[in-house]
Amino acid sequence: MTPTDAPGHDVTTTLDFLLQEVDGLRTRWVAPRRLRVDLPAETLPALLELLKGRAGYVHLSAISCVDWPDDGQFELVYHTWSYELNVLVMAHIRIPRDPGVYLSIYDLYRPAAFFERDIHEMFGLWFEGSPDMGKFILTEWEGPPPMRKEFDGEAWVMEQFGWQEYRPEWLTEIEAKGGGISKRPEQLRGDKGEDGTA
Amino acid sequence: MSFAGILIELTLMPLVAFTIGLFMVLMMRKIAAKIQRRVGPPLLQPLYDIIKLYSKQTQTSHGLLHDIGIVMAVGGYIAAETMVPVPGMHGIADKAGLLTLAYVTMIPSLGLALGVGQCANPNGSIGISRALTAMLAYDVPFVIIIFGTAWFYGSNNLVEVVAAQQAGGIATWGVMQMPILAIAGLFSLYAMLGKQPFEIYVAPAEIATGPMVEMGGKFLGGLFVMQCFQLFTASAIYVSLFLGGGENWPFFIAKLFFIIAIPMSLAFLFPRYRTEDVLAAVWRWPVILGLAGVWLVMH
Amino acid sequence: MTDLRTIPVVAAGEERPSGGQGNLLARVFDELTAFCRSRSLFMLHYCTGCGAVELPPAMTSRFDMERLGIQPMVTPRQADILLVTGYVSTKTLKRIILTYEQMNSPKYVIGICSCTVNGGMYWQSYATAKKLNDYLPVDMYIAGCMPRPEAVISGLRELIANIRAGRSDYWRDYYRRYDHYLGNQQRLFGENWQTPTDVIAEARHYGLFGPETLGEHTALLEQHQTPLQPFEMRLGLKQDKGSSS
Amino acid sequence: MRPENYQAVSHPPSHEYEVFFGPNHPGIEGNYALKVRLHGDEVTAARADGGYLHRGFEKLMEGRLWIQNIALVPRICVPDPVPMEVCYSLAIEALGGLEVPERAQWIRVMQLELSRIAAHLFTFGGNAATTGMYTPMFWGIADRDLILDLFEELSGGRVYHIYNIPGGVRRDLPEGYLKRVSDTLDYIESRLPDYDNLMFTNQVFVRRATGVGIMTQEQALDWGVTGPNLRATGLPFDVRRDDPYLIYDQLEFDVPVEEAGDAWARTLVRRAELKQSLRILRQVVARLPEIDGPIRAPIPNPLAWNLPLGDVYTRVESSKGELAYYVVSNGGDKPWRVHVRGPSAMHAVQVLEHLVTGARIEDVAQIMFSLDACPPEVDR
Repeated sequence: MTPTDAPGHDVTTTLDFLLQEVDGLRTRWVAPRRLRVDLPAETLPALLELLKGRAGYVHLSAISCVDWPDDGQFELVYHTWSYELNVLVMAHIRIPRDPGVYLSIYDLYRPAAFFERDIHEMFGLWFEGSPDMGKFILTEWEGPPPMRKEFDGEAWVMEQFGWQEYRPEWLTEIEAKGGGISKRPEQLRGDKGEDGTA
Repeated sequence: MSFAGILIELTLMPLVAFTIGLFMVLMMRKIAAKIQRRVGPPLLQPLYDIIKLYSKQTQTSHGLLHDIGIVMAVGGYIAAETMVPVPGMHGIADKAGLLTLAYVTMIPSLGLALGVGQCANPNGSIGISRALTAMLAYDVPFVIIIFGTAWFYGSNNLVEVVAAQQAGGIATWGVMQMPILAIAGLFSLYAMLGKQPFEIYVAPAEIATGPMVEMGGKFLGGLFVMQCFQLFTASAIYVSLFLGGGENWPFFIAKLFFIIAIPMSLAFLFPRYRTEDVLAAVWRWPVILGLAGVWLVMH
Repeated sequence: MTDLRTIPVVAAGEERPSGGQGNLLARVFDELTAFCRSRSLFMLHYCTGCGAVELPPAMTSRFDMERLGIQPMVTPRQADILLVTGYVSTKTLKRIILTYEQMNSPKYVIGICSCTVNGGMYWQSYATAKKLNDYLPVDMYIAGCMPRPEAVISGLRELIANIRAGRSDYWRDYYRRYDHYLGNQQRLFGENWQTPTDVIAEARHYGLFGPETLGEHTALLEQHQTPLQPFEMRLGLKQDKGSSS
Repeated sequence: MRPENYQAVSHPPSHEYEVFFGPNHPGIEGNYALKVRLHGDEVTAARADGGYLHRGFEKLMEGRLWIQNIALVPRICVPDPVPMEVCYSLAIEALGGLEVPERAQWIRVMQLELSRIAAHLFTFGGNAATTGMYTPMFWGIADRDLILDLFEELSGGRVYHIYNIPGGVRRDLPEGYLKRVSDTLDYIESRLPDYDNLMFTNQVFVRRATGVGIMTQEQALDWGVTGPNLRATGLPFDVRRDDPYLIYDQLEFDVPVEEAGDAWARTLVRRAELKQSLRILRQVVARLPEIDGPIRAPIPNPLAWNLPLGDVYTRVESSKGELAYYVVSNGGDKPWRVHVRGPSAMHAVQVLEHLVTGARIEDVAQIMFSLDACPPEVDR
């Protein structure tokens, strides 16, 4: 393997030529080494298999999940990297937010197990065929999947926790003279409905 | 010697040994600090630690054997230490032979095994099995060395061994007459102290300090006391066997600290071995050297 | 809202249990133990948060805490100080409480970093507990994000001075007001929360029982308290073994 | 006093037993746990248990302004925070179409490499301490402190220096700073023989590290391992060289490789990388005075800064491996989504479980530290 500089004409054409084999793709070079692919959810396994088998895309860098509640969709982004072509392919798919089920790609990429479990914990998506969908990070968490947009973390915190009192004498004196903070944090928080009293 | 005299000696000797042991611990920590480019603990730090541990207000015991185990561990070394003659005091050294001494030095490990066994902590169990393995390792050369010296001096009695060495000044010291055995003995002493690379049974990063894992308060204090006695006893045995014992206190103490300083200076430069490597290391060179030394002694 | 200063530590008029007023020997003994306690502090090796990254510099060659008689210890049974270094996530907080209860008294808790005081920069976070002194009696806070090794050491020096003067008795508070602490713990962890250590029995045994040791929360605890069981292991048996296919 | 219920602890008769490695076990790196099932000395099954350091960063970032998040990101990896700042800044710059001035890029590279040296020194100490050799830890952390002093002079913070901000760096180098950097490099270079004598040629340590936690190149690729751990299996991949960012393509450095894939190879790779970082820093120190110009691209009012709609995936090479940020903007003043791909997320969970299984208990800590796992990156 040799270090490649900015992908030359051949790498781009190789990839573009290769990706013609999968239907329904929209490809766009967003940066010299970043190829963005938008595709329907059902063709993703075929694309990844093609990339892994024919273009050396053995490295799954990450799976990112983005919540789009207005569209009622989750966007899943599969970032894969080829050690031979040195181009990152980002495959974007959209799946409906409800029921939020998708296929696992664990049989293609083992790192997927971690990311899929993570997305399951944080967003509540279910991946069919992922080896371990148990809790890992949020073992002590019983609330809704926290990364969903409808979960308001701050309101939850206000409900759950109290705050330390800190108002030393000097601050009281300053405030008596009209200085200090004009609006105290708990008043700001109180505006949101909860005042967080322990 | 009268009964009262022995009683006084048996009281005094542990006190002296404990005091010297405290300073040996301090020296060990100071050597570590020097190597690691630090200042190190203050003068009485080992004593503060022990008093603090004994003054803990809640104590967690795991049962009768746990309590007894610590007593055995400390008591074993105290008993061993009274069998080693120091200047002016013989304790029960002339009544107990070298072989008894070798047996008695095993008691602490066995006591710890009893005590730790009841803690039901797997780390402690692994630790104690390692400690017993280490004991098995260093006892083989230790027994060979004891055999060799006893053969050479024709006596199983440490008092006589010491007297024979002191008869002709440095030339009659064991280290001059049996240099190979002395080297093997140093190895054995190093392994007995259980410092790196032989520190297999405390191993914090592996088994969370092994036998000490469930020890807190007075139990840990007991172990700290045990360490003081262990350092003293091990070096006193070595000094009595090879460095002419104690003619007088200043010389004796200088020898004791010198002997302990050797392994301590090396310990902080090494990681620890694996268990089987300890066996391989201790059963190879010290045993070969020891056997060679015994052969030389016998011919 | 709780103010740190309003938390009663030793109730007024209460005699210190170790006190041997009048008897000279007992007083000397008390002084000696207080001195030794202050000069020998074993701190638990538990890096609970990012502040822990400033502890190795404080311990090692440059700042060398062993000068003050402070050294790291491995297990809670051996340790005197529990350094809570930074934010405590709910999951960590459970372990911290288990650890704290396993330590032998006198024991001291130091909250390092702003996050232990009031949530710090993670005040919005659903995952971290905000006020450490709701769940454990905290002897001292060292604020900062993160406090420098000098700050940690000066905080520890102050703790040493407090112990020497007999002012750091907050661990008794955990026994005396166990109901309060248990209540806060239950509020966060759910009503089925229990620890393997029986704090109430310990309080009885060592004469640390106070009027607020028992209460509604401990009553709740007694309803569901079960004997200690070996921890359940959820090993990844579903995963296939190492070799790649 | 006996612990309550102590008699109730009973294990079924079995040759197997379970041990918790962590979270306050000294053999664990940071606040993390590993449950292992042992048969004698041998680990028959292992399961990583994370989440102790979970703060919900990704959620927090969604609630804060673009510029506010720069204070959050370094907290994601405590021993090596600079790559976090740089990676996040790169993402924002790509989204906002900002051109970072060249001088700022060079200063960033200097920060990155200093941070890498600091992190590697930290790892050496931890790695040696797992085998009971504490002296490298004492030395390494004290030497690392000198680098922290440099950071402090530049940014005011020893560990978290919110110094790289979107558009460039916060302020220019103080007078004589490069001289002090150069002196520190000289000092660290002069210390390397000491570390070699103490640790890298120490036969006991070599014996402890050789053959521990072996990972073949196929396995490493299969498990998605990156960074020094991948290079220790013989694949010379480095984001700095193969997917260059900042001005790394103008610098000369090698990508050190080892073939064996065990703990010893990983340690050697880190040692060689430390030397390469010194080499890079020498070049930066030599070139920086020639490069004049602004240190920051002009950015709009950061409190009302709406980045255009879009998403970007930026990667940098941290001391642990490939660090990546996936940042999505919906055109607002706050990120819509930030996904942090910590390098340790791979080798601290699955790989660790796999490597530990079949190892012996004395090697568990060694494996974890030689992988250089950073738990907060996993938990976020």
